[in-house]
Amino acid sequence: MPFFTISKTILRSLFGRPATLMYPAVPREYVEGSRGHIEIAVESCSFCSLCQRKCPTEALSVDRETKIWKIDRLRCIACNFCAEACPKKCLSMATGYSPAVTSPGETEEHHA
Amino acid sequence: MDTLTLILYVAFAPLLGGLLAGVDRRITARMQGRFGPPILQPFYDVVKLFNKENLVVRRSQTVYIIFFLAFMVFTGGIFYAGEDLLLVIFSLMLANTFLVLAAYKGSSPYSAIGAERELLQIMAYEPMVLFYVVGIYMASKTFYIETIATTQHPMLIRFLPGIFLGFLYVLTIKLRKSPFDLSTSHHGHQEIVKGITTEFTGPSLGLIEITHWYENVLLLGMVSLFFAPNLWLGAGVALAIYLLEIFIDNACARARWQFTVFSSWVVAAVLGFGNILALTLFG
Amino acid sequence: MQKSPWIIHYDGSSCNGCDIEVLAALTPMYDVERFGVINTGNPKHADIFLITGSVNEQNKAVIKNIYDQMPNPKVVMAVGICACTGGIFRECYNVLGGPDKVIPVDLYVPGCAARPESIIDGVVKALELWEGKRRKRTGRESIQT
Amino acid sequence: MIESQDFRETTPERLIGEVQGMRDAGYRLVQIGATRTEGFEINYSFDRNLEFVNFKIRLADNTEAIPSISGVYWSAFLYENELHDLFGLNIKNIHIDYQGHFYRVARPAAFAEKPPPPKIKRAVKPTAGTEVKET
Amino acid sequence: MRTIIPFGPQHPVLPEPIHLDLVVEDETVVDVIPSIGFIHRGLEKLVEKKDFQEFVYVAERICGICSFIHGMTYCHGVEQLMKIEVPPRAHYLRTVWSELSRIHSHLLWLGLIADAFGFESLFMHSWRLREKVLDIIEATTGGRVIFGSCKIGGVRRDIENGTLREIAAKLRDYAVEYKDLGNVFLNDLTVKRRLCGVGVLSGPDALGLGSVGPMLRASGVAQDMRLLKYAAYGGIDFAPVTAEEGDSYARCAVRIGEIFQSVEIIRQCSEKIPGGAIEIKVTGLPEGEFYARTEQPRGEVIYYIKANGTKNLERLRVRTPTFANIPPMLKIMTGCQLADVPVLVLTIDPCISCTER
Repeated sequence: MPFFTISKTILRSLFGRPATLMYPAVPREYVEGSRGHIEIAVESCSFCSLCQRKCPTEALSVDRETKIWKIDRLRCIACNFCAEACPKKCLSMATGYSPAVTSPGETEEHHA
Repeated sequence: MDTLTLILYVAFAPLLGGLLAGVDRRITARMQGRFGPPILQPFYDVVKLFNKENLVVRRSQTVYIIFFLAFMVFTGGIFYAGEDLLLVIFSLMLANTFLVLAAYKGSSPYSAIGAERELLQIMAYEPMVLFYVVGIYMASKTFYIETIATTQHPMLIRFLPGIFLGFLYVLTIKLRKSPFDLSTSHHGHQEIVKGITTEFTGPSLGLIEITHWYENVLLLGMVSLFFAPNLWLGAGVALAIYLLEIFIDNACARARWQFTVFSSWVVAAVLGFGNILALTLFG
Repeated sequence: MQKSPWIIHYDGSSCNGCDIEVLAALTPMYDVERFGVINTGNPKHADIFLITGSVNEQNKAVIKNIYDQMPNPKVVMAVGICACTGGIFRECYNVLGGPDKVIPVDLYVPGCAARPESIIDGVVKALELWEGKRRKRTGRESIQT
Repeated sequence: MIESQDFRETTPERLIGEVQGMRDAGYRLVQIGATRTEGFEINYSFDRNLEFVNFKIRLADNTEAIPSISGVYWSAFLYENELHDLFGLNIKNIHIDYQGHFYRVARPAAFAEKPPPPKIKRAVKPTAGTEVKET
Repeated sequence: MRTIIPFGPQHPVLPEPIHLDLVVEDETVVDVIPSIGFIHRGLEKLVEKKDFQEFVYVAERICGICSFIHGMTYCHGVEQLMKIEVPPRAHYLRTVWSELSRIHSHLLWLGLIADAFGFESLFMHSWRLREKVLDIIEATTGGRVIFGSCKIGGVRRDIENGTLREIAAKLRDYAVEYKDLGNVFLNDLTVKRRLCGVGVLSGPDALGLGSVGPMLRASGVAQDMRLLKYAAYGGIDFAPVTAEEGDSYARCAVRIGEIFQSVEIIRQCSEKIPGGAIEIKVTGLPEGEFYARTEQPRGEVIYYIKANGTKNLERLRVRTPTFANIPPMLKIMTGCQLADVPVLVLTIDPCISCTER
């Protein structure tokens, strides 16, 4: 029938369960390996600043003197390039994005 | 049918209309595989709109919108008070004209085209609406709604099946449902943005929304008239028809204006006029 | 609590990733209409201005224009890294930076591309900001009258 | 499989004739693109059933007049306006000439600028960006 | 009455800013004047600042819909210049991801075109199905729209053979739903009224105007860059999907056909994929010039890469399918109905961020 060809689909949807995941009432379970945000195990960091040089968006800054590793979350594109480059393997990609903020330019600091 | 129903209509039609809109949005969402908004969402929307700034292009816009609302309430009022059906039809048309005028005042190309399309829609459904009045008169021998609704006689639908179906066809236009949501639509993705309502903000838009609730309740009342004097059955059928319209809305692409106008006229000619012809010949 | 955020979405100069995620947030899996969100596409009806991508020479005026057409109170939400800081295109010669170079931005949602979950969180947060602005506005009006 | 790369040299004077020949032979215009070298290079690419042909014009600078091929391939007007706006190339008689309003850019003819010398930051990169971890 | 209607750059039907000035007589469009540049970033010039390996990240972000194929084409071009032999397994993985992105892109397009002709529920259902493909993509690459799984010399992530077969089986199940959806697009009368005979482009016209991809194939020209046998397409058995009518309906039919074709290609890949490494070490620097051509969901994409033996490329030029499809779009829009404008704009499957780069 050339009319209402979508009937089957919409009626099945009407009486079935909606496909909605109900986030945020139901927290999202991310699949393993989903690229969300970079985490650092700062105690094993050698502050070699290789990650800083590899970062395509200059989101990272490493200070060898003061032993501070900084990230600007509003710059990070979660490309995983730093984690791949890290010689100490102290950077890792975690699932889930960092939350929304109301003011830009705040960096997150990690002290050794 | 008296002043009581009039008061009930003026007071409760927005509530019923808003609730219907809420149910509509929920069912639509479910048909689309979504969870959908709360049933009371239309009310939240309107409350929000009244909290917004009213940006107007010309001040007369708001005046026209107030007239639109006032005439719609008047139209519904005389319908539910059981007055003259002819008056209902013509003042309904007048109310819609005010909306068109308000949109023309918006002086943006989108609202101008929206207004133009609204006029085309009026042109499309008006013949069928006129047949509706004539048919009801021929079957009941009166224009007075109160008499039609309360006198004991066989149900009108037995004489007017063609007009009933034809009226359903144009009801899709009046309820602004797909495939005939040309001038504006509830799902805003349209080539003319929001069409006729593009240039209204905040409170004005809220008034338009409330007017549509009044209008929808009036239209469903007109459907239930086919089942007079069994008005409870009529109300039930009207609700079922509303559900059917939601289904149609979700199962069709938007038509072009040519198809809307010509198909409505063909429907009016075949079903409406045919029905009247049959009544004249065999009635 | 505000329950009816209508959004308008404008694609600054994003790569499309965030745009389709904004649209995806409207579709069955994420369904932001649960919170009353409608994607109006009409600045005059909108409460939340959702910008993806950075600002360049040509769309600067467009963004300003849309912002000016929105009735108060309104909230501006920058979605995605490009809209927050210019992202990977920051160094491009035609990119000025995030939309905060042109209009005041209230909320920054990170992600490349921003996930629908982030966008939902952002909208929920934007609602609180909107409510604050509404209170401030009605407060100001009552002082004036 | 490596696709064959067929580059042919031509000059602004011979261009229209060559392009007309391609059109007559049933080729499709694939793209027109320019490169900033010491001077400028313009590439005209054509395709016929995956057979890929390029014509290259070398110019000393971007003031030299080049005839538009939009009379032969109507769709060339997009590419030619782009070349004008981004490279400042002087293309004559474009079918639909935007007069430099095709792209509104922060810096006119930015692509005509010579690339800056590599930044210091990149120069000190330990392995010059060629190190790839084995998995 | 002649009026000029500004269509875009902000418009509800199009998520992207394209600006058209429509000269309208009542409801008929008599002339169309496009203006572009709303997304122009000038990213081709970034090659001067980013080294050629890092640039993969930029290439992927030229467009968020065909992201993977952009990255892959860039890698393909550089690899050809540097004469790098990419391991066959990496080629197969690239093919799988290309086809997954084709499925998701075509489902996205089906949703958008449904939205353009006012069929909201069809839009929702198309995107519901698309989410399932995105889940597969996220599970295998870690990203929903920006895959980030391609690199020069191979790929970043492996998919186990078992997982690949599971994906193929899953897609076969989804194909049943795609069929239901395709049935609505191809057989529903209200939809057909909006698509049949709208925006007709003949085969010779399509070639003459330089159109590419489904736009060209819908006019009866069987041209598909995958026949160039890049990545693993040499080992895959497939033929371009074509249609004869050249109208919007034909373009819709071609894209629906390609969804099933992609499902089939992924099945073949899951059976034929060889073992071995997924990347090789890249040494040296690129030199020379090369045109890399691949088939995106929207058609042929061209990467012109010119390198001079330094870390930074001398020139990168990207000619995207939408750019090539704009002239035919202008052609078919002249004389159309105002109501058909969104449909016609969408039938070329516009991707403006690709176009303007």
